[in-house]
Amino acid sequence: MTPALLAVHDLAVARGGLRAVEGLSFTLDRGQALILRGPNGIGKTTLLRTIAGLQPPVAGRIDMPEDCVAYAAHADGIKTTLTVAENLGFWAQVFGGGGVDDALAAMDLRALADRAAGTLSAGQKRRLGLARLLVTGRPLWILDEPTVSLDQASVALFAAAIRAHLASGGAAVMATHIDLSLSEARHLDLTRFRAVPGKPSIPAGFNEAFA
Amino acid sequence: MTPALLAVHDLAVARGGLRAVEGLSFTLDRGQALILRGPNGIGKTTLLRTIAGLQPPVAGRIDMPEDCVAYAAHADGIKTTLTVAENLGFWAQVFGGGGVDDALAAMDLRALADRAAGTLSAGQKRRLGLARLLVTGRPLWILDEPTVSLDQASVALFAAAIRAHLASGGAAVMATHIDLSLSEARHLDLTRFRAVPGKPSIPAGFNEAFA
Amino acid sequence: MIELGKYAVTVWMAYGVSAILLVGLIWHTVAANARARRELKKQEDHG
Amino acid sequence: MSIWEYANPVKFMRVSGAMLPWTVAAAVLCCVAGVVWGFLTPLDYKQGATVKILFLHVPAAMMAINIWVMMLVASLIWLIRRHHVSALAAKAAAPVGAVMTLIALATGAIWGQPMWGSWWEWDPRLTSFLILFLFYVGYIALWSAVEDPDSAADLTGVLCLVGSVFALLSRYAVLFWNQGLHQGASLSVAPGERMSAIYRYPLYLSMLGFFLLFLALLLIRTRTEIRKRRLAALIAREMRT
Amino acid sequence: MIALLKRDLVLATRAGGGFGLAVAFFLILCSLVPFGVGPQSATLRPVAPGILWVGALLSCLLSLDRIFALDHEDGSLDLLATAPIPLEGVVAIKALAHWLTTAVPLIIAAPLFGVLLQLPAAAMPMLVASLAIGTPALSVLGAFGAAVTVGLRRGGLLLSLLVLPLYIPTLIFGTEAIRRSAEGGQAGVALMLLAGISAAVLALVPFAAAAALRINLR
Amino acid sequence: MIALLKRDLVLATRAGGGFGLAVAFFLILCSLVPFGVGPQSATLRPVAPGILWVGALLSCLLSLDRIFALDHEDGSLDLLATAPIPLEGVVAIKALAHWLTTAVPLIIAAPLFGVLLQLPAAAMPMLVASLAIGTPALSVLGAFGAAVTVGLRRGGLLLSLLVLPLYIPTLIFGTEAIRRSAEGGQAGVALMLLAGISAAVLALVPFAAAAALRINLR
Ligand code: HEM
Ligand SMILES: Nc1ncnc2c1ncn2[C@@H]1O[C@H](COP(=O)(O)OP(=O)(O)OP(=O)(O)O)[C@@H](O)[C@H]1O
Ligand SMILES: Nc1ncnc2c1ncn2[C@@H]1O[C@H](COP(=O)(O)OP(=O)(O)OP(=O)(O)O)[C@@H](O)[C@H]1O
Ligand SMILES: [Mg+2]
Ligand SMILES: [Mg+2]
Repeated sequence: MTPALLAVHDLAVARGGLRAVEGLSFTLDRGQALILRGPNGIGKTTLLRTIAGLQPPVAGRIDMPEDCVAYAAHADGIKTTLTVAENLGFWAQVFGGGGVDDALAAMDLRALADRAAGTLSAGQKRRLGLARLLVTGRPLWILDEPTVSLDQASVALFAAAIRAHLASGGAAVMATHIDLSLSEARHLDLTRFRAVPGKPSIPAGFNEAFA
Repeated sequence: MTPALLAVHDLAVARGGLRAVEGLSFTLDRGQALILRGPNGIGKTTLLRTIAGLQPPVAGRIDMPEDCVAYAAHADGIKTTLTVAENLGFWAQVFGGGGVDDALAAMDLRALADRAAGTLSAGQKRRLGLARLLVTGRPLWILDEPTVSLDQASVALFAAAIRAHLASGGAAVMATHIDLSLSEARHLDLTRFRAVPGKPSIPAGFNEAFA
Repeated sequence: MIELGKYAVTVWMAYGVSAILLVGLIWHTVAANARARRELKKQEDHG
Repeated sequence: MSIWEYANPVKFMRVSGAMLPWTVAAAVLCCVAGVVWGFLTPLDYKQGATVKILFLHVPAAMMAINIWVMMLVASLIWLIRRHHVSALAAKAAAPVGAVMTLIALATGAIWGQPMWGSWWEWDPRLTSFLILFLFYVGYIALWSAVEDPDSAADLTGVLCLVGSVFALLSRYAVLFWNQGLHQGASLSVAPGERMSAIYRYPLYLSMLGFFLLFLALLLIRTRTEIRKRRLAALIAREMRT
Repeated sequence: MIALLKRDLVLATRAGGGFGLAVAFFLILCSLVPFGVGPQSATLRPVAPGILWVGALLSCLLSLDRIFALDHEDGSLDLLATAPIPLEGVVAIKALAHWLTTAVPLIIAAPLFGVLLQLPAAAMPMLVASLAIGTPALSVLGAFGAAVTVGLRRGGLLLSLLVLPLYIPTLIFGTEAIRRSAEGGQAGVALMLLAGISAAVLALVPFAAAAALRINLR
Repeated sequence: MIALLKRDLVLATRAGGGFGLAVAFFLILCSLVPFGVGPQSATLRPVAPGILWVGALLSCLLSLDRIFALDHEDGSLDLLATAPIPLEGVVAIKALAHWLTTAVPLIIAAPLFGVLLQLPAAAMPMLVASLAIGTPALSVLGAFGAAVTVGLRRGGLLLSLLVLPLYIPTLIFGTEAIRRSAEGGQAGVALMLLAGISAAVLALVPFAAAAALRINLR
């Protein structure tokens, strides 16, 4: 049996020097998707950034193979003066992957390939941001509100891309407020893991050390 | 009978020197809401900016009383170093309105009133951006994807605010991809009005003049 | 009175400027401390 | 009990609260005594009454340098051991150091007027103090510009590290650039070039006074910072619930 | 309008607002020049008026992009354009706020930097006077440049290119006034011309800036 | 890494990328100085090396905030931090790109501006050499400053405040080398020291910059 791609043990993450979510454990195998839910401000973004390795966890452990995450947030890292194809090509080179053409096709961006990215509409930009995931070749996708600004047709494209990724042995963790009709995904509501204020033994930052 | 708050006659709007939408006419009375729909890139944002007076129409007419629109887009005009209350207070003063407290209450921001706006989560920021509409005192709201990043509870707050606004004689035009469950709103699909490429008599800009 | 000779102005100026700077620093330190103590007390009494 | 225990804010408040009255009393005593004694010293045969400036100028100059070193040590402790109070102490020390630098610069400038005939000369000693002042200003500005306290502590710590190296480098660069007019160090251990005892002892006393003054100010300012942090932390926690 | 001025001043004094940084930059510049030029007062003295004005000008320049760019990025400018304030008023207020937060501290600190550069004491009043009269024009012209470049991401360098040529007359008359009074001569004419430029700029340029803003918002 | 370098260079040469603006700023600065200082070659000649170096330094400075801020704003930096390139490598590449797009054009253009400021012909080779040796350190130190201030909105002025004191040793040795060779003396020692600083900075500072970036991304 293959080990889980991502295993989270008793994790606590903090934002602004205060714990947001704590006591969180889950595992994610290849081929699985996990959807994080919870009200505004509970700490979904913070949790995703921690898993992506952009900030250290306050407590607990995150086990996963090295170099396996691809992160996508609101800001898509799109350079407005480069064309759509150049933008994708750059990330493909950085991650040593390829498949720019396939990614363009998957996100229905072929017709826009030679447009400067700055002249795209909000939804078109978002599609470009998601296409980037396809060229990274990374197995674990970390997605923060991926379908913002997308119309129904594009949401369907996105769901198809996720399914293909899962089918090829990938996995995905995403935060979203709307229904993605990804029936195979597990849901995890963070409300249960909201950090309770108190004096912890290891402060998460200044705000906990002095509270 | 009161005249319509907003009357649009045979409007054409352009983006990047090319028409996006043309031949559009509609009227909006007080107490009505209009939801614009259409696939990504059809020209919803462009149309809303034109109605708000931020860019001139290419053809057609927009009739409405002076100083009656309040515009809200993705960028909410929030100053990260001011507190939530200071941000709202500023806009209230600029628009000569008041009601900062009511606006805070309506968007469930009371508890966050003294927080620096930069430390809000994505959804909390969005709520602040919407609260700004309430303090403008303007009758016509122009909203571009207002519910992005909002959780279900906040979407309900937003719908309640819209209903109250309509009930008090206001009106709203908004673009969105998701269902707001505002049953009283009219829907307008822009797909029918997509501009057909061709040589128009009055070019919308350099791109059309030389096409 | 101590005899300062022709450099009286210079010496007094040096002492004066230093005194102003030091008093300013001390005043700021003490005032900020008092304000912080007051505000913290208010907060702690409330909650 | 190890010394690290004092890094706990509650412990620090208790210990510093007990120390504070004694430190303040000693600082006032030594400062006043040193400066008054210095003021009563006889005139120098060459420099006239201006030697009396020595008892402000030299202690301030020494503290200006030593406070930066103290900030460097505190920053290192924060970066390595993550003791929050240590970072706040570095933050609290910076304005004191900046003012000490200003006093050294101001008294020096005033002294230079009769001695060298101008308020300001680009002498290496003076110039490196000006540079030190710039480093203080940059450090303070960075603390106030970064909102998140954890990031601010980390970033200023790194800046202090890099800044120390470059402050030292600038000192040598400036020496290469201009030879200068300023006095050499006459408090050095080498006998013969020592200044006479009438000036030396009051100087020692006012140096001690300035050090104690710094210590007292540091304690008070660190306590202020702790209170401010605690207030912010309580508000932040209240928000979150 | 008052609300806007008040907000801009508050923003400038809050964390990261940049209040006082212009003075700090000016200080650094005035101390860098001797490092480059050499420490002898014989070389420093003749160039001091010029360096001081060029330094004031550059410090002013560096904070120009803040005038509109921040408000453009976070969407405030769109909202202000639909607010019941004329855009010309917005420009004027923002230029005023820039002047208050950047130029005024600079004017106050200038004599100190004059000392560093060995400017003769006789020229100090003229240094302050010429800066006080000339800097309003710098802020307004800067607001114009900022309005023209507001849509561009990080257009700071382009902004400098556009604005610096516009600053040249102010610079020439400003330094001329200081130089003449440093040499014990009459500086009245230069000062009058400086005042004339400032008055004309204050009266006319806000309209051009508002027009540029409207185009950039489209 | 090559891909990153290539992208940065392409971005710099595209519209609004700022390529060439540094030279233009340098040109304007060098032409402003005679307006401020007076056109006589007797006053210009002694200050020429200093003005040239200070000008180069300021032109360099103005484009520093682009190094990371643009990538931070559009989220590229988050993505680069999760990419299979060490962050130290990212810093080094970005400093290199900054040097190639800002300093190299400046070095090539410098003799021209030397003529404008009446620098003796004998000092020209040393001007080019000292700039070529010193500017890499400026770019790397600038990258450090940019990394420290990247989270701050429009931290440009603070960036200058932090970086300029770090530039002082480079500036001193750079101008000292030109001055000595203009006076016909030996400039070897100054040049060696300049090279030493550059080498040490290139070797060590990227680590500090990467640490600062990590803190700011948190
Ligand atoms: C404006 C700037 C000046 C600065 C920043 C400055 C800085 C310093 C420093 C750092 C020291 C301590 C040196 C040591 O103990 O190793 C010192 C000592 C001293 N300074 Fe200055 N100085 C300035 C101007 C002057 C002037 C104008 C004079 C008088 C002409 C002067 C006279 C002295 C004397 C007599 C000492 C004691 C030297 C000794 O015996 O250690 N300084 N100064
Ligand atoms: N810089 C900051 N300083 C202090 N608190 C912050 C900061 N940034 C965010 N927070 C707080 O941290 C909490 C978690 O924020 P986070 O962005 O992770 O929420 P989220 O679940 O992603 O919310 P949303 O659904 O609105 O995007 C929120 O309560 C937010 O207000
Ligand atoms: N600066 C520009 N230059 C050229 N074309 C542009 C520019 N900005 C936008 N466009 C194009 O104009 C069209 C209309 O864009 P607009 O942003 O109005 O679409 P939208 O309906 O709001 O889409 P979305 O739902 O994705 O937000 C799009 O096809 C877009 O690619
Ligand atoms: Mg979020
Ligand atoms: Mg849109």
